[in-house]
Amino acid sequence: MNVDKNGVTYEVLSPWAEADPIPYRGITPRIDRLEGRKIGLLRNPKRAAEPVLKVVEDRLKKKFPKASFSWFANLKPNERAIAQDIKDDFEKWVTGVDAVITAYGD
Amino acid sequence: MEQQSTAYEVLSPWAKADPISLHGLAPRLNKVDGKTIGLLCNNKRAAPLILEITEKLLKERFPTASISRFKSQTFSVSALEKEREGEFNDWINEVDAVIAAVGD
Amino acid sequence: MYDAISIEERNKPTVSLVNEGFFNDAESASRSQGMPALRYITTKVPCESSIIADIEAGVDEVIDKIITALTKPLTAEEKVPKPKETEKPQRIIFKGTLEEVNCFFYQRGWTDGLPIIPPTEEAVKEMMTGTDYPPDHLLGKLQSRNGKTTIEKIAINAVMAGCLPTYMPVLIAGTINLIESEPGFSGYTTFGFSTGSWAPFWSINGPIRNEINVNNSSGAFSPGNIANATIGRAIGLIVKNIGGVRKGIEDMGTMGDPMKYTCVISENEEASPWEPLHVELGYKKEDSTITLSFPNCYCQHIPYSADADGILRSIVDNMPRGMRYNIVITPTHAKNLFREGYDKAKVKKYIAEHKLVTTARMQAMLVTTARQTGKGSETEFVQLIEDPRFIRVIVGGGPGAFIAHLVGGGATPGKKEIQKIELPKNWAKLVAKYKNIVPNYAKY
Amino acid sequence: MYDAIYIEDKGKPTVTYIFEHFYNDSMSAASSKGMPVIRVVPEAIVSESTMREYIATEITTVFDDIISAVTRPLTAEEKSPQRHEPENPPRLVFKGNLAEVNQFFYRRGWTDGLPVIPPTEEAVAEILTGTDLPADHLVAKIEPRLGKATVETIAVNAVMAGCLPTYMPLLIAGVQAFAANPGPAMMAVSTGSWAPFWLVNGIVAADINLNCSYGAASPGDIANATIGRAMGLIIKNVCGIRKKIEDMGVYGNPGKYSFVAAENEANSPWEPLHVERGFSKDDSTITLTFPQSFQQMLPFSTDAKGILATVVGSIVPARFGLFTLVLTPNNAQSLANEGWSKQAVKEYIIKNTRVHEDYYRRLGLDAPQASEQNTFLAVSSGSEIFHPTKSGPDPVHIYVYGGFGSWMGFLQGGPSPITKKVDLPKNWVQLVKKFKNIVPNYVRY
Repeated sequence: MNVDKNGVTYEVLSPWAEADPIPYRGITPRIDRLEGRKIGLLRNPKRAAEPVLKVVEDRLKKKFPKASFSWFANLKPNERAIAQDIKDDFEKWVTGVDAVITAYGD
Repeated sequence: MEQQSTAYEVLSPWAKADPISLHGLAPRLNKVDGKTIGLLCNNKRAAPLILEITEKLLKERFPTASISRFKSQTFSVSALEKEREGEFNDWINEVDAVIAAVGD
Repeated sequence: MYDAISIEERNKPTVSLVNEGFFNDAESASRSQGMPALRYITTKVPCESSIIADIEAGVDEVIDKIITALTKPLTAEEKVPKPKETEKPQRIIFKGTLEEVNCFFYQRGWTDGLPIIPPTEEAVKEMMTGTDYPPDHLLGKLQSRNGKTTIEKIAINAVMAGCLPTYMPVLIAGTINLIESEPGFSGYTTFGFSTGSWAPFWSINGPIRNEINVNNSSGAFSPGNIANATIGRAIGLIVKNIGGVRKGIEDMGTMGDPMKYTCVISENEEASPWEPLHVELGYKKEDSTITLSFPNCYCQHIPYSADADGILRSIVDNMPRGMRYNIVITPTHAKNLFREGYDKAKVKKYIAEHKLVTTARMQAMLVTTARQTGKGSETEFVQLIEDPRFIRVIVGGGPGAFIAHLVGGGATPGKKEIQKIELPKNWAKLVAKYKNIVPNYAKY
Repeated sequence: MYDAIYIEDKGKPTVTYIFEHFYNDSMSAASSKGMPVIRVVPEAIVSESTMREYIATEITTVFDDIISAVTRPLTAEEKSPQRHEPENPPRLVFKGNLAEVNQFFYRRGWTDGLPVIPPTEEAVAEILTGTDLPADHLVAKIEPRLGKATVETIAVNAVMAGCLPTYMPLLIAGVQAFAANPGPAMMAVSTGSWAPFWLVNGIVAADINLNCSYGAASPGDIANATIGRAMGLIIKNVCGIRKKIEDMGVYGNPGKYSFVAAENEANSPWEPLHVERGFSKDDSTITLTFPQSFQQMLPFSTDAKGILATVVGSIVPARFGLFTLVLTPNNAQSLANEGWSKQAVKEYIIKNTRVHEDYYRRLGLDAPQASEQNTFLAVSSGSEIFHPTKSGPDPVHIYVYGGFGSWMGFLQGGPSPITKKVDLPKNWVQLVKKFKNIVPNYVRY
């Protein structure tokens, strides 16, 4: 135990709060190829999100001519799509695609 | 647990300042009538209005007093307008007393 | 990352593109949502970029990685991540001299860089005299890490900040305000983290203002008053150590903002000709309350003249753009407005109706989706502020001509924005004990 | 008060109208010039008031006092005033535990309300390892109190603020900047709540881990947090500028806690500020300005056109004084990629930010010579908002700092910047090594 020249030492409590451990989940299996698949493009409201995904779509179309694309926009920042009135559309959209690319354009 | 037996002996953060020579005020006037009263105005917005009203009241109350104005373009003539120091001194010589408005 | 997680949960593979500066943020977000293996790719596309060449270059660099992220089979760890190690939080965390405690806490990332008072058992016990709640009382969980917000953790952070025990009721109410803040783009869950360097601004109303000496006069926002200085600081530490929002990791404020040290004022209710803010928001005059908003601009200006026309026109001309507005005006200005027949609602209405912007200059983030303007024109004007209730008017400040604006986020009418401050039973005694701790300035 | 004292010294009786709330401020100013007995008449005319009838009523109320102040004979004290402060204040002022020291200092009006580290002999000796100058070396005397900023007094305030020894060279240069001309002290006492903003250039920034990137001006970095704070304490305890006594800021300014950033030189496409201001790239410097307002905006678009249109379209003319545009490295790079130099951006802003011809007349700031002679109001009388003058030749500045985002910052107000070179001690390399690893380590959760 260290004591400074003034003979003062402090035993201190932690300010860092406890947090319940969240159960970790794995991610879902990947698709084997993009060719012939339907790729979802999900954008948030930040300005760069849409142009970034447009470039991605353009490049992927060139590489995989038989892939198709489907867009979805969640325009409320930091609010889950499933927590808004667009929930049903979102669920339907997710069911209809094979994989999703999101851009946060942050 | 703080062990309070010993304590911190601490230095003062409050700087020393050299004693400056203290000045008394200039002698006052025995009357206002017949004197030249200087009105000193800086460039804050309310100052001209304050002095305009002061001048009106002075003229009503002391009809034989005369008024001389000096307008500073900054907040403080002596601190910032070195180039007008001569003009300012001449003005001070002309007047018998000064009413200043800083209109802060 | 939330939508990507929703999609993974629906058994569709995702990959997310984020700006390279957000690596820590993305990782922290996916871990806190329980999906640490979420695949994301960092790009060099600058934030908010609108330059197509930059965007193309940024995407071309990572296009192969995007394809790989959607097709490369999962590793064992990605399928079943190792369960998160259960934190074994120690209550007593360190023992050392004042310098060692300060250094240890700073290196753990638990301070704001300024000295702290060591939160010893003794000091925390004294702080706990400011509340009737037991130490383990749980107020809720604070984003982003869902930290358990116990009264003791609030007290520990309050000791560190240099608070007096009489601030505990204010800190508890302020923390509840954060916990219950609207999710999304109007509350803490955005403004605590975003690139915009938004700072919590706390305005205090009711009798507690004077009982704990919260400055509402000259220099209220300046250093020099222990209540204004330490209440905002303590909540800043609570956001960091209970919410887990750390600079450059979760708090992605680009430029930073000194308002995050502390930004606290009380309303000068005695000198105001109007009903105080908390009464306007439905509380009783004798209630004490704390109201929250998230400005990222702090601007001051003088009025064109001291009458209503000069005050209001200068406010309209000088207010910066934001989503929500706080205007602090001196009792003198308020009285001049009042004399000319302006109540607070009329002041707000005037400002909202006169603050116009061309549709071309209206930015998407400044409006709700209903008024999303897209391209717009340079000649068509719209109101910048769609609802006068987005403006808060607070009466405060000392003698002098200036008008102050705190603009950004906040003022969420009809949603959580204000919290009543509950006082402990022995309040009068506590106030008597700490009330006379005030600065006494020597003459020179 | 300075003019009134000057006139009294020339032998003419003087009286000054003072807004009642500025009484303490005026008397502190008068004491500091050696005339604590100056006669003032407090009135209730609110600062910058334009209401004629109201002013007339107030002046009539106090007019008898005005006449009396120039005619009433002097008292003995007024003829020959006595001193308030002891000439030799003690060096060691107190002994107590941490809570007692903090409360004693706060009650003396020596702190900002936040906890201080007790400035013991031991702690002060350690911080003095950060400079080669002797403890009693006088760096400057600073207005209004003409307090002596010795190296030791700077060190005492630095300990209180929580500084590391490696910050001493910057603090000494900061004091030199503050004392360089009367401007900073005038800003620090003004109703406008102007906050000192400190920009650091050169190698010293990286050596002491001064943040130039994400959240540079936010809490969280010991260097940014404590350097500005120590300067704030020095302004209080050396200059003697205390809230509501001398500092008459109407609302105050959170920037007065600490507002410090390093320029993000590594990611800026342009020459750093200190090179622009005539220093060598190898020098380290500290630059002081006094913004009153800090506004953040996203540009309309992130190309040169959008960035410049946002600046020109959003500058608020009534927040007069210096304008400093803060750009993130990305925004600066966008401008540079399209061929814009820093100078060209500054000239574009000066040329294109305009108001109606009668704007400044309406504000009562129409005297053209006002801006020529004024050291800190770089405003003009015409339609140009920024009007280079003899004393303010460079009314627009550009700083590059912040993370990789698109937010822009407007720092508005105050006189021309003051830049001072930072002199490093001989053992700098060892010192840096000793303190460099004091950085936050954030756990993953």
